[in-house]
Amino acid sequence: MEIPYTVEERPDTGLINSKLGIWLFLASEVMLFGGLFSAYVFLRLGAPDGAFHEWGQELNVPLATLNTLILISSSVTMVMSWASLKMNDFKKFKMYMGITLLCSVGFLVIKYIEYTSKFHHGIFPSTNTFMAIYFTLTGLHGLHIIGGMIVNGFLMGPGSKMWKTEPEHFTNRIEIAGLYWHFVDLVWIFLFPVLYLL
Amino acid sequence: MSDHSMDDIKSHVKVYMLVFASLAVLTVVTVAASYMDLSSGEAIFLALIIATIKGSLVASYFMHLISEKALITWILMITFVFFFILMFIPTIAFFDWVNIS
Amino acid sequence: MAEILHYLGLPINMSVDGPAIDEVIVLTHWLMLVLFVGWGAFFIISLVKFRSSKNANADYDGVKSHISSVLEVVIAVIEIVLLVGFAMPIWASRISDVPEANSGAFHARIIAQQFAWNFHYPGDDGIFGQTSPNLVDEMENPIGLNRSSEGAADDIVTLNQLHIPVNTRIRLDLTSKDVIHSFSLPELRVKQDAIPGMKIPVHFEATMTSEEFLAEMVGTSREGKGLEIACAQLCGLGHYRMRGFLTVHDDEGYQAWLEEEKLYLEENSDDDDWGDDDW
Amino acid sequence: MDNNHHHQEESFWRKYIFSVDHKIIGLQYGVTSLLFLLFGFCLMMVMRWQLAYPEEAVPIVGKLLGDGGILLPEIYNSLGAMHGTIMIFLGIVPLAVGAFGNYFVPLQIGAPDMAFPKLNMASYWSYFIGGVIMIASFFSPEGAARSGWTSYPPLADIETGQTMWLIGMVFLITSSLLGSINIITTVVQLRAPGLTWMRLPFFVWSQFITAFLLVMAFPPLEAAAVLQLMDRVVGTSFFLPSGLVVSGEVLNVSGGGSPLLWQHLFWFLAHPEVYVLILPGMGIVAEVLANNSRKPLWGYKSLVYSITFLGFMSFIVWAHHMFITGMGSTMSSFFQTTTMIISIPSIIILSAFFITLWGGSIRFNTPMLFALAFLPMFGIGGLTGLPLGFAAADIHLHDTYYVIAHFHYVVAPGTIFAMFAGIYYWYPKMTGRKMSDLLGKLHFWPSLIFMNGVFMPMFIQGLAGVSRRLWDGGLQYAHASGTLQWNEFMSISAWLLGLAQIPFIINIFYSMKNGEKVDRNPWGSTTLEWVAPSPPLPHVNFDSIPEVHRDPYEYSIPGRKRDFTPQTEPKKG
Ligand code: HEA
Ligand code: HEA
Ligand code: CUA
Ligand SMILES: [Cu+2]
Repeated sequence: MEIPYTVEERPDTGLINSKLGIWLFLASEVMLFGGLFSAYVFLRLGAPDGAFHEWGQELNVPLATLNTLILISSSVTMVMSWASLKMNDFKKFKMYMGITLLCSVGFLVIKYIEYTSKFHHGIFPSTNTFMAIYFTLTGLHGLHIIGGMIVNGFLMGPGSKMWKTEPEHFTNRIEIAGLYWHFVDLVWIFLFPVLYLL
Repeated sequence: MSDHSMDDIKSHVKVYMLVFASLAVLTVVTVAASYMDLSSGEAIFLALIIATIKGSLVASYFMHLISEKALITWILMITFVFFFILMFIPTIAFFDWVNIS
Repeated sequence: MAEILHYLGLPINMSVDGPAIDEVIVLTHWLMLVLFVGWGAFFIISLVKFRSSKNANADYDGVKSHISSVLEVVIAVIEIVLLVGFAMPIWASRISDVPEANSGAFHARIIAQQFAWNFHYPGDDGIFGQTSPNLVDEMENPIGLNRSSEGAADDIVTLNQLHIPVNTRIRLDLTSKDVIHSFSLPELRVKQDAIPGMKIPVHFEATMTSEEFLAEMVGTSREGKGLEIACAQLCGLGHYRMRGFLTVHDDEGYQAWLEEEKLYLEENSDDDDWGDDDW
Repeated sequence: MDNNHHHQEESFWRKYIFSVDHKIIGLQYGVTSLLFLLFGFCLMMVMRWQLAYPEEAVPIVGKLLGDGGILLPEIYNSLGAMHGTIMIFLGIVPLAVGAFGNYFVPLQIGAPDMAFPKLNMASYWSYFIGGVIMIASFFSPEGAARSGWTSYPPLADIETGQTMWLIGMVFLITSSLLGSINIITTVVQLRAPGLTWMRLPFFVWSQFITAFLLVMAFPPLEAAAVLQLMDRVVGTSFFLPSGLVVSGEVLNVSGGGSPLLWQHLFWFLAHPEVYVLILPGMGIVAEVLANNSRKPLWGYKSLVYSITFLGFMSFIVWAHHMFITGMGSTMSSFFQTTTMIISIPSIIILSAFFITLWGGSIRFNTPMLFALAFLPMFGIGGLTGLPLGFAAADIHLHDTYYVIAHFHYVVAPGTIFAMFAGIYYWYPKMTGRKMSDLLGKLHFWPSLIFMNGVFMPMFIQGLAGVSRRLWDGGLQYAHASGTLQWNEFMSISAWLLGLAQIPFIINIFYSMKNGEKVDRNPWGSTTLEWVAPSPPLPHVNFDSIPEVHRDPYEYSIPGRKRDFTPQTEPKKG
């Protein structure tokens, strides 16, 4: 007996299993980052007045702005790749997915540049509490990016075979992966001002 | 969302592009605002407002929350209640401490 | 109930604020006892009365009345009364009635460390000298007191020995050098964490001197054992032996102790600047 | 031949080791967590030796400890921290949620499996890895964690052994998250036709709420664990304020952190966590009580509302563990009030259980005995939570053995008894055989007596003000002197409690082969798991997906021959 509602929606909830599952997962992610943001607020309050702002001046705002734009773009291409599947255009799906992956690589490269330039200037997580939370938050976010890349890479490569056999199931998978990816983008949308601009 | 017709999707795509544009603009706005001479309270308020708008755009359109099933909305609402509890109660506690100096 | 609890181990109280705390404990235990006995009786009766060998057929509907809801409301009301009438005011007094510095109340600092209590008295001038982590020397200067800072010359620092006068408001400011400790005086119903990076005041007033306490203890298992300071928070491998000693003096006794310490301080002022008669 | 053999080999792995069948995973969880429970208990039996006979060489395992067999203070702290961690995160939670939740939620809702079988397997293996790391930490050069299960910094930041604990915790948290996402999705999506929310067995409700608690509360601890790991490994100061002097040396860190931040994040998890420990237990007790009093559960709806409300409230009481950290009046009033509010749904639930008994036809078989004993034991534990919840009383009782006694009454004779009840009750479903009732009673009575022997005197020590986590059990302290004679008594009770588990262990193995063979529904139960074959069919559970027509506990409907009416029985006109 197959597990029901993997592809078609359950009538009374209107959902497929994986949709509910991913949203629950995202809810837990909200709480994970909630814990970290809460730590940020707590440490900021405990630091001397204006210290967080001052320490934050070390960060590279133009690079981070660029990264924000890159991540937003990748979110759009991600949703476009899903829309392409909906329109039965597998080629376009591959293209958009490819761009999404490229964007994520770009994001990580820029992050790498940012990190190394900090290290060159003798700035480490242990320098002060701002840098500590900065590296923790962006590092954890970076791990989420890498996780997303693995999933997206799989869905673009070996996983896409499913399109031939079960197109609908595959489209759903892309939607789920997309939800995760947009969430990672969403986290960054908050990280960016909180860390770089305030 | 298996019940979408082709045209539906096409109109969605337009929306995605609009959202993309607004996100880009808002990013520039928030960076620009940070170079303005605001008091730290105002700056925080403004930056968080903009981030919230951007976040809601992503959530509503890219993540289709705007047309999502009630159950999911409920789960998220509960999550946000807990999120705010987690954010604010420690903060209030931070001030409500017998820590005289 | 108070007697029962004392019989069960609750130490006698020798603090002005203690009776209020004991009262909450006692009233809550009454509530608990009534609930436990009430439900317990119902429980036993049900088990005996409705065992299958006696009652072969169960009653589908069971209890129809909703007295239990009334009961739950009553419990809620009692809890509210305990909360608003007792627990909250006690806490408010604990937080807000901290005596001001230099208001005539006894005032000292406690700097906890692994695994000892350092007490810092301001001396006659009532001013605590500056301390700094960089000056800390475990043998010579455990709290890092800067003897040349304002008001520091006459400061008294003791190790594991807290001496306080009876019938006086005592204010102690707690902090810690390393990890979290908890300053606990069971007989005075005082307990407060000492947290590094924070300075937290506690205040209390003893109603008995150590001598009177010892007299009271004659004939019990505590006979001959004085007042102690316990550490209530796990602070490492020496947590179990992080014991301090509390001496409550009458006024003359306290003055005499102070004089002794001052003398000690003068004698040792060049090499050893902390005095402790029991060391 | 060779080929065939190879094939079988593979299917064994697929079937029993990397299985995706919720029943096998449930059993894996069950066996692993029972072993951990036993191990955690063994740690405590060693510790109780030191408490009873301070500084005397520990018999039997003393050789492992070195130093002439004396349990050193640092080892005592390690064992204590690991006892707490293992019991909670590796014992009860996996047993209650991983084993019982996994096995019986799909069965009780008439589903063929969990919604995400592969995730389910990942959840088990993540748990397993976390457990291995925790055990391995004993043998690492640094030793196991020794800062209490609460791991308060700065102590936890500077003590040895904590790093492995933190890494282990990250795996355990991941495992619980995957498991609970699975359970929620399963309950929402895979309920059998006709099984509406208000027809769910109470056990399913309890698992559903528990899963929500895990999903929402665990991530902040994960965040906190990451921060503490950063403190330890990278040298940050999230939890370290400036100017720390550790053994005479100024600590070389940037400072600026806050020890209280950890406490907030930790208890934000750990309070909901304690309800994670109790709710599944209540669910099991509800099943067993209804079944063996042959009556519908009294006040089903109010039970459901109470447990939901309880779940919600459990997120806003956490700072009642922090009263003594110097909390101001506003915060303490808030948290005292919420703590009192949360006691009301517990009282409602317990009352409903008691009232269920009234008018029943009560059968005293082994599962029922454990379920019945749960009630007063949880009652004692819960009621003694009340004085702790009043900040004023907590001044005297905080961090004393009173707290230890409070929560052990809830988790040991409380939850563990509920788990035993569940095992005895559902064993026939898992194996097709009943457990021996005689051995069961031999297990029950001594367990009940010795549990109380261990924990009741702790209230006395607590009232006297004896601190917890003392290596010598308070030998140093004058205020403890009047209560020290109990230490030996408690320790002996604990060891006898250990002996009392032998009939249980024998019973489990003995009954697998020799237990009385039973058909699908040996207890005359109404819920769906009893419609399936015993044991249920691999991967599909049921012969065909059942259809539900009734409420969960239709026992003794007037005018019927049988005193139970399964949920699948259609209502006729
Ligand atoms: C399963 C676990 C569990 C449960 C259910 C509870 C339930 C409760 N707990 Fe407990 N608690 C713990 C586990 C648990 N606790 C642990 C592990 C700690 C210590 C952690 C540590 O520091 O290491 C702790 C510590 C703890 C503290 C902190 C103490 C301190 O450190 O100073 C407080 C304070 O408010 C508290 C309060 C409560 C309250 C008010 C409830 C209420 O929810 C209880 C409500 C229940 C009732 C009111 C009972 C109702 C029953 C009846 C009315 C019937 C009775 C009659 C008969 C049976 C005949 N608990
Ligand atoms: C779920 C949680 C849980 C459980 C069940 C227990 C169970 C027990 N605990 Fe524990 N305990 C804690 C959680 C728990 N504890 C925590 C969190 C602390 C605080 C730690 C800290 O300070 O940081 C603590 C601390 C603690 C202390 C205080 C130590 C100190 O402060 O110095 C003591 C002292 O006696 C103690 C004793 C016991 C005993 C005798 C049991 C007994 O009830 C054990 C009963 C166990 C069984 C009966 C095992 C049953 C299993 C089987 C029979 C397996 C069969 C196996 C197969 C068939 C394969 N515990
Ligand atoms: Cu200091 Cu325990
Ligand atoms: Cu709690």
